[in-house]
Amino acid sequence: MDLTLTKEEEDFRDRLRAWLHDTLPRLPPEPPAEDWPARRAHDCAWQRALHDAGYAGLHWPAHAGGQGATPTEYLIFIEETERAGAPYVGANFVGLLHAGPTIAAEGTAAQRARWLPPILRGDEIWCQGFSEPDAGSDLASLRTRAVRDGDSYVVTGSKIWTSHAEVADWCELLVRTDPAAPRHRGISWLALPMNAPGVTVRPLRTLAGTTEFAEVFLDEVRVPVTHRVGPENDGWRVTMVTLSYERGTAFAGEVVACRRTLARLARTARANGRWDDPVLRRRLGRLHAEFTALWRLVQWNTSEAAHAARTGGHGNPGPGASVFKLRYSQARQKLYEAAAEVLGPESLDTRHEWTAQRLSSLSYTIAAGTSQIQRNIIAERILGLPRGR
Amino acid sequence: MDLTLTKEEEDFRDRLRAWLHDTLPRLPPEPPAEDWPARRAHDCAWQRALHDAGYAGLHWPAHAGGQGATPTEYLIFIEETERAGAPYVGANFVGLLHAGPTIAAEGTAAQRARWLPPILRGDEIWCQGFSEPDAGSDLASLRTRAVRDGDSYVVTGSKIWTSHAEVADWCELLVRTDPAAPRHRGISWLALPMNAPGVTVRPLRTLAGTTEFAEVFLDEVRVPVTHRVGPENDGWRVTMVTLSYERGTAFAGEVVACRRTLARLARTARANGRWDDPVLRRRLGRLHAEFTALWRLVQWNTSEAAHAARTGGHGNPGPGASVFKLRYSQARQKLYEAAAEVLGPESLDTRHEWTAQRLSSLSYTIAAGTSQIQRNIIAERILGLPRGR
Amino acid sequence: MDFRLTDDQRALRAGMRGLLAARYPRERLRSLADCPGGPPAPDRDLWQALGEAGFFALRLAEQDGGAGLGLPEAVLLFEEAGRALLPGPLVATQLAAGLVPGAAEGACPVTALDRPGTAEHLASAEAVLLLDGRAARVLRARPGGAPRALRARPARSVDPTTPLHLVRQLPRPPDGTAATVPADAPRLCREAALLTAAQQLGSAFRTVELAVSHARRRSQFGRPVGAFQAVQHLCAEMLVRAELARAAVYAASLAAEPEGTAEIAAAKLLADSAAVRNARDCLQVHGGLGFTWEADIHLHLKRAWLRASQWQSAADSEELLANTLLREASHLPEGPHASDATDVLDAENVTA
Amino acid sequence: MDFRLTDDQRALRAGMRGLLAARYPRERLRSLADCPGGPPAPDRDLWQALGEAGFFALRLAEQDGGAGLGLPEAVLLFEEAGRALLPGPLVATQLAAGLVPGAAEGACPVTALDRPGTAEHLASAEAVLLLDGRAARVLRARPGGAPRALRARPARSVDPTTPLHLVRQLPRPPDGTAATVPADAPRLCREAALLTAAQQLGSAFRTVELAVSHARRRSQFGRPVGAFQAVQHLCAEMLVRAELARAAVYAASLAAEPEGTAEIAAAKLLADSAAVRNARDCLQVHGGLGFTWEADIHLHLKRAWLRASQWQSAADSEELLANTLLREASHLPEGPHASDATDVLDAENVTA
Repeated sequence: MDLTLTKEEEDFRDRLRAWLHDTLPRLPPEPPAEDWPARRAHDCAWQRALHDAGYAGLHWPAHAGGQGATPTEYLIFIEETERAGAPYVGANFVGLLHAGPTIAAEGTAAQRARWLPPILRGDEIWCQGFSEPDAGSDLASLRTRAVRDGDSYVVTGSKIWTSHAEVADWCELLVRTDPAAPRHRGISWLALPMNAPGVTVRPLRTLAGTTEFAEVFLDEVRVPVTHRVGPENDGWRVTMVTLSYERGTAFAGEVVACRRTLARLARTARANGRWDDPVLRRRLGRLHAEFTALWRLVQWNTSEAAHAARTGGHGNPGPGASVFKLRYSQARQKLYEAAAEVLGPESLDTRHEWTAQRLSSLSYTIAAGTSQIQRNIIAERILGLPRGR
Repeated sequence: MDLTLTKEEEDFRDRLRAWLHDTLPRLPPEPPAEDWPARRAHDCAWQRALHDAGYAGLHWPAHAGGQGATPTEYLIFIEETERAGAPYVGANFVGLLHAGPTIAAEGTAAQRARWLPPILRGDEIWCQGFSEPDAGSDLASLRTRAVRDGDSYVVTGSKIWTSHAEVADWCELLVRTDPAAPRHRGISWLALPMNAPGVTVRPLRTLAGTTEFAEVFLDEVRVPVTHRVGPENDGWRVTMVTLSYERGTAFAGEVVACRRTLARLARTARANGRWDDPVLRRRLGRLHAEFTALWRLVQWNTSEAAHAARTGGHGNPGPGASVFKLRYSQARQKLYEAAAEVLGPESLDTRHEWTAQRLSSLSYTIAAGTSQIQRNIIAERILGLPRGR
Repeated sequence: MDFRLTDDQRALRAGMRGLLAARYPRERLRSLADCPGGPPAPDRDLWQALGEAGFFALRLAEQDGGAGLGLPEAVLLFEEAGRALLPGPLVATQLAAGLVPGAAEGACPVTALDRPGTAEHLASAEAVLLLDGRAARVLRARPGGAPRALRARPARSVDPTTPLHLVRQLPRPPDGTAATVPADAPRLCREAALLTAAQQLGSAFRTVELAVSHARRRSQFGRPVGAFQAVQHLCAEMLVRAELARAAVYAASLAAEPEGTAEIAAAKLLADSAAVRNARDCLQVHGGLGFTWEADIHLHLKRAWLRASQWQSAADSEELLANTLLREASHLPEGPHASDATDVLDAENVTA
Repeated sequence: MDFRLTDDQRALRAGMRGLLAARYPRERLRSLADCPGGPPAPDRDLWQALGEAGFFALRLAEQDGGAGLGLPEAVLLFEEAGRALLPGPLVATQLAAGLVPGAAEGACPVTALDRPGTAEHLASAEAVLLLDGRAARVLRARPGGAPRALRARPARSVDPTTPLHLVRQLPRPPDGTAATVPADAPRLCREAALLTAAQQLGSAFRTVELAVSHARRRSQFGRPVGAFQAVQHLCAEMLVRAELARAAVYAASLAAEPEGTAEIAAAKLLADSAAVRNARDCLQVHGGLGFTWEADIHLHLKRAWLRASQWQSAADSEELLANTLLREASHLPEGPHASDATDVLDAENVTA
């Protein structure tokens, strides 16, 4: 048990801090939330800056063009960039955290050469085409079909909950290539060029009134067979190898941000007088315990991943990530409920950042596996209870 | 919508109040909790007093020797006796609230004549032999066997969670008479004399340290066939006709008592200074809302039952009783959690009545159908959701 | 005692449901939610139709042009309004019937305030009922904006069908801008809390219906999601919350003073919880589809948040109920449970 | 950074588990729980065995006869003690090692108090550590009873394996009966809270095991109850609570002052919740069988209640954490999120 940084880790942190201190003041201001092209440009410029400073693909293996950093260094990176108020990964999320690692792990040399460098340089943006309107939590029931026709697949179907679809160059797409096979078989992973004929993107309005997601309609879209990563009909496995990233460190930066928000809630409550209400004050105190422990859980999971990486494992957060995801999603919702309490009447005004966050927090117990699904995973895969029916 | 009493109802209440005012001071003090023979004698004397005053079997039909009171009058009876601090139904619980009504509804004239008058007079005590160690919530999986042998059944098996078994004269017993039939078929209802050879009673110690329940072991006990109520193999239906009583008005008196306890909590908190803690104070305020509404729900269910009785229905609280039972059991546990908060260190001393109640409240979300079972019933029978699997 | 609805009450409720189905179908709600410029003012035609149906004058005496009905009937109508998410300052306008000319007829929307905070439909209301003291006051509207005396500024309302202002202060009486009217302000506040609770109740039951109907229809993993125990149990708890709130709201509408004060606080507290938490659970049952603008669930949730903040907050209600408890306790005999008053740490019993 | 246990720490933990399995098997626990005269004094043989194994002297320097280990190792041993429901004033005696002669060797059980309330094993302890001020004090025991200066009386303890006294007051320093010892009382109180949290943690994980093993074995409605989603989800939430508490407790054992104060408060808060709520859920998973005296669940629940009341209460911890938050906020830059400091109701923006 040791939470202190090694000399190497401290050096890494110090260099990063110095670079952030130097670089961030020179960045242009954040563009408006709904101006997608401007946000793409902003996010790509930040990725390019990271690339040029040697921070791109920090946690990617060296053979994929990454820096081969340890999970601990990657966590330091997340913590320091968040603390310094650096831009979020934004439009580069899917490329850096899922599509890229998938190609790195399962792609051919040619595929790695084609797709990975532009991701790392911030030249190309990826989006994710997994969810479907009729599939929901039951991802394996996806129905988008891909029929082989010569050197191409002809793809027809629709995808939903796709972020950055309007500005993406590529989409990592799960399609059904063998309709007769059992649910988890017969699925393949394709890289879909978003400018291919037959691709239509329609923004999806969420209850927050924003359009951070889109629906993607695919009408006989031709995708070259060479764009398939991994064997045909093996796409489920190909995807799952890296999907758990989404449930692991992906939220680490958010925990740092939540802790800062919580301190701001206290400051605001003190300023507007609500701090004198012990019910609210103790609620904030309990949230402080919650987020402190969640951060420790992140460090715990990171240590396990670092150990696995050292001993030749995947560095895959595995089902234990469900424990974190389940609790974090609830805690985030409680945080913004408390924020509404702190704000009082102002919480009914969506111009307040916390009100917008309160609305978007409602998706956390649903997206990337509902809380119900996470509990099933914990019960069956960690606790070894019999398969629920 | 009318919560005021009619002239008849007010007259009934006034007569009852006067009688209680007159009678209660003359009652002997309550015997010690663990002295079962003394408690039997005490409870029977109270039942005899009710009988002599014309209040025995208030809600039983006249043909069964009851008073044929309306559900509203019965509710007034419960409220007034509880408010006046009258003895609880105690050892007469099963006879008056389940076995008796079952015999009244399903028994022959001879059976009614044999068993009902002693219940009403407080001469004979009944206990309930339904649950089994291996059955739990799945009551229909009971395994106690009854094999026909001439004019008798020979009964072997064991029952659990039987209250007052040590002092009961009779046990309403569910046995399996056809092992080949589907789960809910092949069950019969028998009246077992507790002094029959082969009946062994072993007190069961609960986590509260008390022995209010017992296990009953049956080793080739002979029960005359004439002691069967209802057709052979039809015992499940026979039992269910009246089982929901347990989930309906049976808790009404407890809600009255809980409301009084809650007020006492407030008084105690005021006296010991904990009232100054707004967190605790607001918690008590919310519990006040909860129990106020639960009492209104009792009145609502009673009004529905009264309507059903007037229009020829059963007066059966039906699945709606699950709504009340589910919420009440949670509220009762919250009440005694709050009591522990009010008491502080003293809550760790079991001599305090509220500490004992806190322990016994732990069974409320389990006994008479766990909260999980109640939610299933509500989802499937009231909301019409598909059968869970 | 018969807590059930009378035939007249059932007919009244059915009439309201029919009126809303005809005049305020779901498409109307959706078109309001999609208004590009933010939440619109209440529809004057619909307002007038409500007035003609007697909605606002419901509780006025017959000789004053009303229906002479009481809070129980009002509660049933507001429950329907909440179910349909009918927008507009309905509660304030019914309170103002008989106090502000035109309110009873549906010709004059009136909003109300009991303290600084948020005010709904402030720019389109023709008058503002001020209920911050013992006496009620009426502030006339300023065409197209909020009365200056309120020092209000428009919010970007979280509820897409309810325009909101943030109000900094209420004018202190005596004040030339607000005229005193003959009404008991605390009583009107209590009635407002009860009628608001009734709307929450309607919303809470509506989200149960939405969740159950989705759970029956939607399939995942080869069966309706309503066959999963986790979904069943969410729905069951939703129903329990709504039923408990119903018992509290209906009973509060019948209670006489002073019991009524506590009963209304209990009703508001439980109905607020039921509306907010049922909308949340309904969203969870719907999964991703519930997170879309197209689903009605968020409209229920946002309105429920708004209503929970109006009239009596949870803190107000809980403190009021706690104090009622203490008063009730003072009437209790020490009785057989006298142990509650003893202090086991007292000086007589030390050192064993 | 490597949060995982070292090999030495794993070995230490395994050693403790082995010791308890050998010297304090389940039958011993059950026989204590069934003592007719109420909870017995700690078993002196077992106490001595713990002393010989270095349990009490664990954190003393090697030159003082200790193992020179730290709070992380202590936390692992107390987690095992909590798992096995080992009774006795374990926390106080470890704190007293080096302060009270014999404590380190297991020859002298010591109990402790930081304020009036409950004291465990007061009649059998040979000394009482008083931690209500800046300086720690030691009160010698009175054979067979509680020291008079505490004005204590025996309770009928809710925990069948822990005798309790209710203590009315602590002697005020300077006081002839209690001698000051060279220790920082607030630090000892924090350590006591942490070690108590570690015991809660062990209990919380043990009830997860009990629930899961029951859910696998017990059949209802033709299948293991663990195949029902309602039971699965109860068990899943139990594990999550325990894991979160573990992260908090282990981290708190590593934290330096002053972060340690808040980390320990968080650890105590989360471990108390995990122990109490897991025992409750474990009981629910067991159904009627969980309500019996024979099941161990109630022993976990009752001990968890007791420990939750010891050292830092939830209210204490929450207030402490809230204040830490405020201090942290004062170091934050206004940054890009400066909107949190503005008051939208301010005078500049009124009347639109």
